[in-house]
Amino acid sequence: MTIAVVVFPGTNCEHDIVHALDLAGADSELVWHTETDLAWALGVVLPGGFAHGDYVRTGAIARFSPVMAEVERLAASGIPILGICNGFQILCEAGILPGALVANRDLKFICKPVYLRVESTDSILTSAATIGQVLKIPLNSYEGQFVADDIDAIEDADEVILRYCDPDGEIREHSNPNGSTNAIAGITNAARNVAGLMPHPERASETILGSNDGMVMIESFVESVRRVRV
Amino acid sequence: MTATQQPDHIQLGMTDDEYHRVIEILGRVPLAAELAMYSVMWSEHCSYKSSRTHLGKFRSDQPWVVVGPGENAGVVDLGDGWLAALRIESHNHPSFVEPYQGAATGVGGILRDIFTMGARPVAVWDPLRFGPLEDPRNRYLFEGVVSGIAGYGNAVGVPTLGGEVEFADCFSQNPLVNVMALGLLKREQLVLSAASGVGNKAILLGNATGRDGIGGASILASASFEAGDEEKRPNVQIGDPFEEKKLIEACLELYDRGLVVAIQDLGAAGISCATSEVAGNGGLGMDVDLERVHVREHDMTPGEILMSESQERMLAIVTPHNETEVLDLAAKWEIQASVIGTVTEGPQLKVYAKGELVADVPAASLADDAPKYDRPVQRPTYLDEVWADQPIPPPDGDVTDALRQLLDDPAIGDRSWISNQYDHMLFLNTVIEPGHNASLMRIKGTSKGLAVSTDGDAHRTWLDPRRASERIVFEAALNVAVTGAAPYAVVNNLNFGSPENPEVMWQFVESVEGMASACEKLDLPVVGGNVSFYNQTDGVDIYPTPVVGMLGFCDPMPQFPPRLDRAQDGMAIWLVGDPCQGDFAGSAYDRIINQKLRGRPMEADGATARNIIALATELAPTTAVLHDISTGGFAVALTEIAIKSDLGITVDGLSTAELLDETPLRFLAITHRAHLDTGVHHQRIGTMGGSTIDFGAAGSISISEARAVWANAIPRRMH
Amino acid sequence: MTTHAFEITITRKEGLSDPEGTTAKKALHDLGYGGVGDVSFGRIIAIEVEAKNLATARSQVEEMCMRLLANPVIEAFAIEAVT
Amino acid sequence: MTTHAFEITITRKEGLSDPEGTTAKKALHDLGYGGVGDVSFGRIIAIEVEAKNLATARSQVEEMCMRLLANPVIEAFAIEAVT
Ligand SMILES: Nc1ncnc2c1ncn2[C@@H]1O[C@H](COP(=O)(O)OP(=O)(O)O)[C@@H](O)[C@H]1O
Ligand SMILES: [Mg+2]
Repeated sequence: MTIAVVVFPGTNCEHDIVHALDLAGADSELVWHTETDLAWALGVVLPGGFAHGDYVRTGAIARFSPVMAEVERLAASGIPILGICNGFQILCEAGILPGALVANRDLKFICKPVYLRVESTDSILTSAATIGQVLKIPLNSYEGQFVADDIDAIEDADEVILRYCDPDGEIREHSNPNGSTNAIAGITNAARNVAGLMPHPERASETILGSNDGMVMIESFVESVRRVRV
Repeated sequence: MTATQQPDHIQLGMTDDEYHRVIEILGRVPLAAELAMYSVMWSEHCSYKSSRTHLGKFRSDQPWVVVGPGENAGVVDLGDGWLAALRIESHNHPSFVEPYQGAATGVGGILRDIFTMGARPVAVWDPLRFGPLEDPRNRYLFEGVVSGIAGYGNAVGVPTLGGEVEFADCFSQNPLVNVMALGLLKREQLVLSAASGVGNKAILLGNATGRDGIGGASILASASFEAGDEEKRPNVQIGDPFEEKKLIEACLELYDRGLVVAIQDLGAAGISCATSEVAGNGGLGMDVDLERVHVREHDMTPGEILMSESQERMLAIVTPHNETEVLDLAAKWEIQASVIGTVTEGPQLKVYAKGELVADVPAASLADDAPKYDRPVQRPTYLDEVWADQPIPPPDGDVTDALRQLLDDPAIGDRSWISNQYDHMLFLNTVIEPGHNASLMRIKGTSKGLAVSTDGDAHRTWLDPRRASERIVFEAALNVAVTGAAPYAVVNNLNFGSPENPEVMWQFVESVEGMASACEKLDLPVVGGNVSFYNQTDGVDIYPTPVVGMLGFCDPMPQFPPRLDRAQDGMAIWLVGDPCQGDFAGSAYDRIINQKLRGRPMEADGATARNIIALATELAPTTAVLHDISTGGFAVALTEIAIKSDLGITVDGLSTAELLDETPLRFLAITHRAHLDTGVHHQRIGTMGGSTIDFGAAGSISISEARAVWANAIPRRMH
Repeated sequence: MTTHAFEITITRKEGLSDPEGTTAKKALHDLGYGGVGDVSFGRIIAIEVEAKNLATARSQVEEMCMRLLANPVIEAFAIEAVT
Repeated sequence: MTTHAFEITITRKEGLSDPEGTTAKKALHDLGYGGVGDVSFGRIIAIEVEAKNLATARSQVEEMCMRLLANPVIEAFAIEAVT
């Protein structure tokens, strides 16, 4: 069981996610963005960073990297695909996930732990969590505000898996750090094998880093990879 | 005479004497490109001509120093083959001209100094100084600088783990933007910048060369600002963190594969500085062909190509055998590369453009023959008057009004408005994030930890540069100690006014001697530094502002290092260190409440410093909270703990004056222990619990109120 | 083959949040420009394309916009030839 | 008092490096648009201002550009009235 961790020029969280996958007992391998064969991968992670400098638009150039055709193919075949932060932005740009991410409401980069409420456990990222569970996970982005032209379709299909909330799980105006529509922090696709989120679960993988709440997500993902039948 | 009628060397900022020196070295009148090279390499910024005489007072001969001052960064030994590289730089003037790009390129530049040594840059700190935020122009500069550091640092993928900030009028026209960086490497990866091997190739890697910041070093960094300096603005350089990220990865792979003999980053004076340094350091020469340089604009003159300060470029020396492999590796990382020169027997650096020899100078002379000045010093006249004016300590009574004012000060209140814009978590090493005494990072795969604190104290340094410089070293050392690490090495950034002013020179010398003596007392090596002179505008010098970057080291790193948010109900609060001695000169109380900067700060005793710092390091692994007492005294230190731990405090028996006193070398320890077994003076002053901060006879304030004021200090000013 | 220059204007679709516009409007009011109404931010890209004629060049630019330069989920674009 | 609409175009001053334009050019080449020459990025701001006449409104907008909307150190701006 091996997970491909895709590295674009400008990606910088690849070693961090590998570390968290290690903690969850999963094998992973770094893959350069020019790779065109991922047939061996039973799961794929697009990690955080600034692929191609985020120039033109975050994720815009990265979605045309050679590796993305493979990612699209694997996504369509039901392989678990996880996009974290910049990886989420790339999945949206590529149309693998709906919506888009634009500049934060306050036009400032935000790096701080936030609270997330699990909205659905029917996803590769939340299957080991419980609905309503509150997780403390660091956010680290400038373009983190989730928008979509048809937000109702996403809501109606129960594709919202995580929302920003207060420590008590309530969703209030001020608990939304970046102005995301409906406080959306993470979503899944219709087939529920692709998930993306702006916060970084790997940054909450050990108590010495301030929280290990992220491990429930990493473990959900690893578990879903283990269940892949080839 | 107008500027255009002046001789070339004067326009380039060179004195007549210096010009004649060049003629002497060359045995002839310099060509245009040669004059440009000497003018920049001999500028204050590049040559340290006014400061070199004094910098020898810093020691760096401790056995754990692997590389001392002089290389791109200092390097210390962490054991088991691990080394740390550290360095600090200023980007003051560029940040005033264009705050975002000035600060951004400052980050880019310091990172290159680190990976030039073979190290992976792992963290950045940003000591900053601005004019008061009440002025919109200062807000613009502050906002721009912080977002520039964030914009570059975050995108290049190096976390910013802390820094500091001060505000004072003298920085309105001359903000200070210092950046410190830390890198990690294994011993076998260490690379130095001396070329060897006649016939080896010089390969320029990275960004295309354009007309960026030509003459920037001499014009921006080495001259004072005058009103109406707008024309200097085309010198702005645009940072490209994406290019730098690729450059970092490419260079680290080059080292890993053993493909480079030497490497040098391109900073001030661009190609001319880099080529002359690598060749000169190796006692060799170099032939350089400017036509091989990949350029951004096609009509550049040889002088422009030679002097351009385009960002994100490196010069690697490789054997002819490895040339193709290096070019292939560059292609893989999608960076441009061109072979621009060949190492020669020397000693001449010969630069050709279109087949014509445009410069032919002894490579080493650009650095080695730079002028060195022992500038006159004179004790400033303001000191007698200022020392005679004694601060007035607060009278007995309620302390909370004063406390509210202090918490509302943007240099004392919550600074997460700054640090939350920085990625401070990347690499999963950050154990103590910004907002505590120092930041602490682990070295994954080892039991080792590193703590860093940057400290300056512009107000006190103005009152007494020697004593204050000693104190900032002690304070920085105490900051890393209460975080669980032993102070290990120092870098410093000396930000001063014009060295041609004897009073500024006096401040400089006093400060260097104070800092050197404090380091000596703690047996700390100074492994690098930077001098930034000419921080003055329209003839007004800034406060003398030395800044130290203190590296602390621990092995093993404490599993539960002290944090300000670890206090628990019922824990005892101990004051460790001397009782209050009434040190109010330059204190927050006198500055902010009395609105006065006056008096002479206390001298900090070296033996006490050693003991207190050693004790803090020793207590750290087993104590919930340790916090040094600095700006704002006990009152502020206790309040910070209450806010962060969200738990009240009761202290008794401290007078209002004692609560605001800033006697150096003391810290708070908060623990369940009923006794502290130390050889140092200590006393129990209170207990944690409840939801108010209760100072007994000096009044009380609820945590929520204190937090609201503290949290808003910066946001309410920035809207 | 001749070189054709275009100016592409990319704007946020209506109804979607425009944090830059909102922030700028507020800042302008704070600066004393009370008369400022709607403010909206977009991007402008100047691009040169070598092609055998203007029509080919324009259709290429259109394609580039759809594929890379604009994001159809949130943005609209307009292309103008510059002479 | 009437409302006047303007379009402000902000571009990077010549001679300064434009990493975003350079990267976009390379990406377009990689996508197969070999004919793409220079690419440069700028911003466009649509703004409405209430003022007693067009001239007053325009001079206000000019001021806003210098003070807030553009960065005169590295950017040039042009203002056009939209009717
Ligand atoms: N400019 C800044 N950038 C990032 N962090 C900052 C900045 N200024 C202050 N901080 C953080 O705030 C905390 C307190 O800083 P400071 O009050 O200067 O410490 P001390 O007084 O103990 O030396 C530190 O963790 C520091 O890193
Ligand atoms: Mg401290």
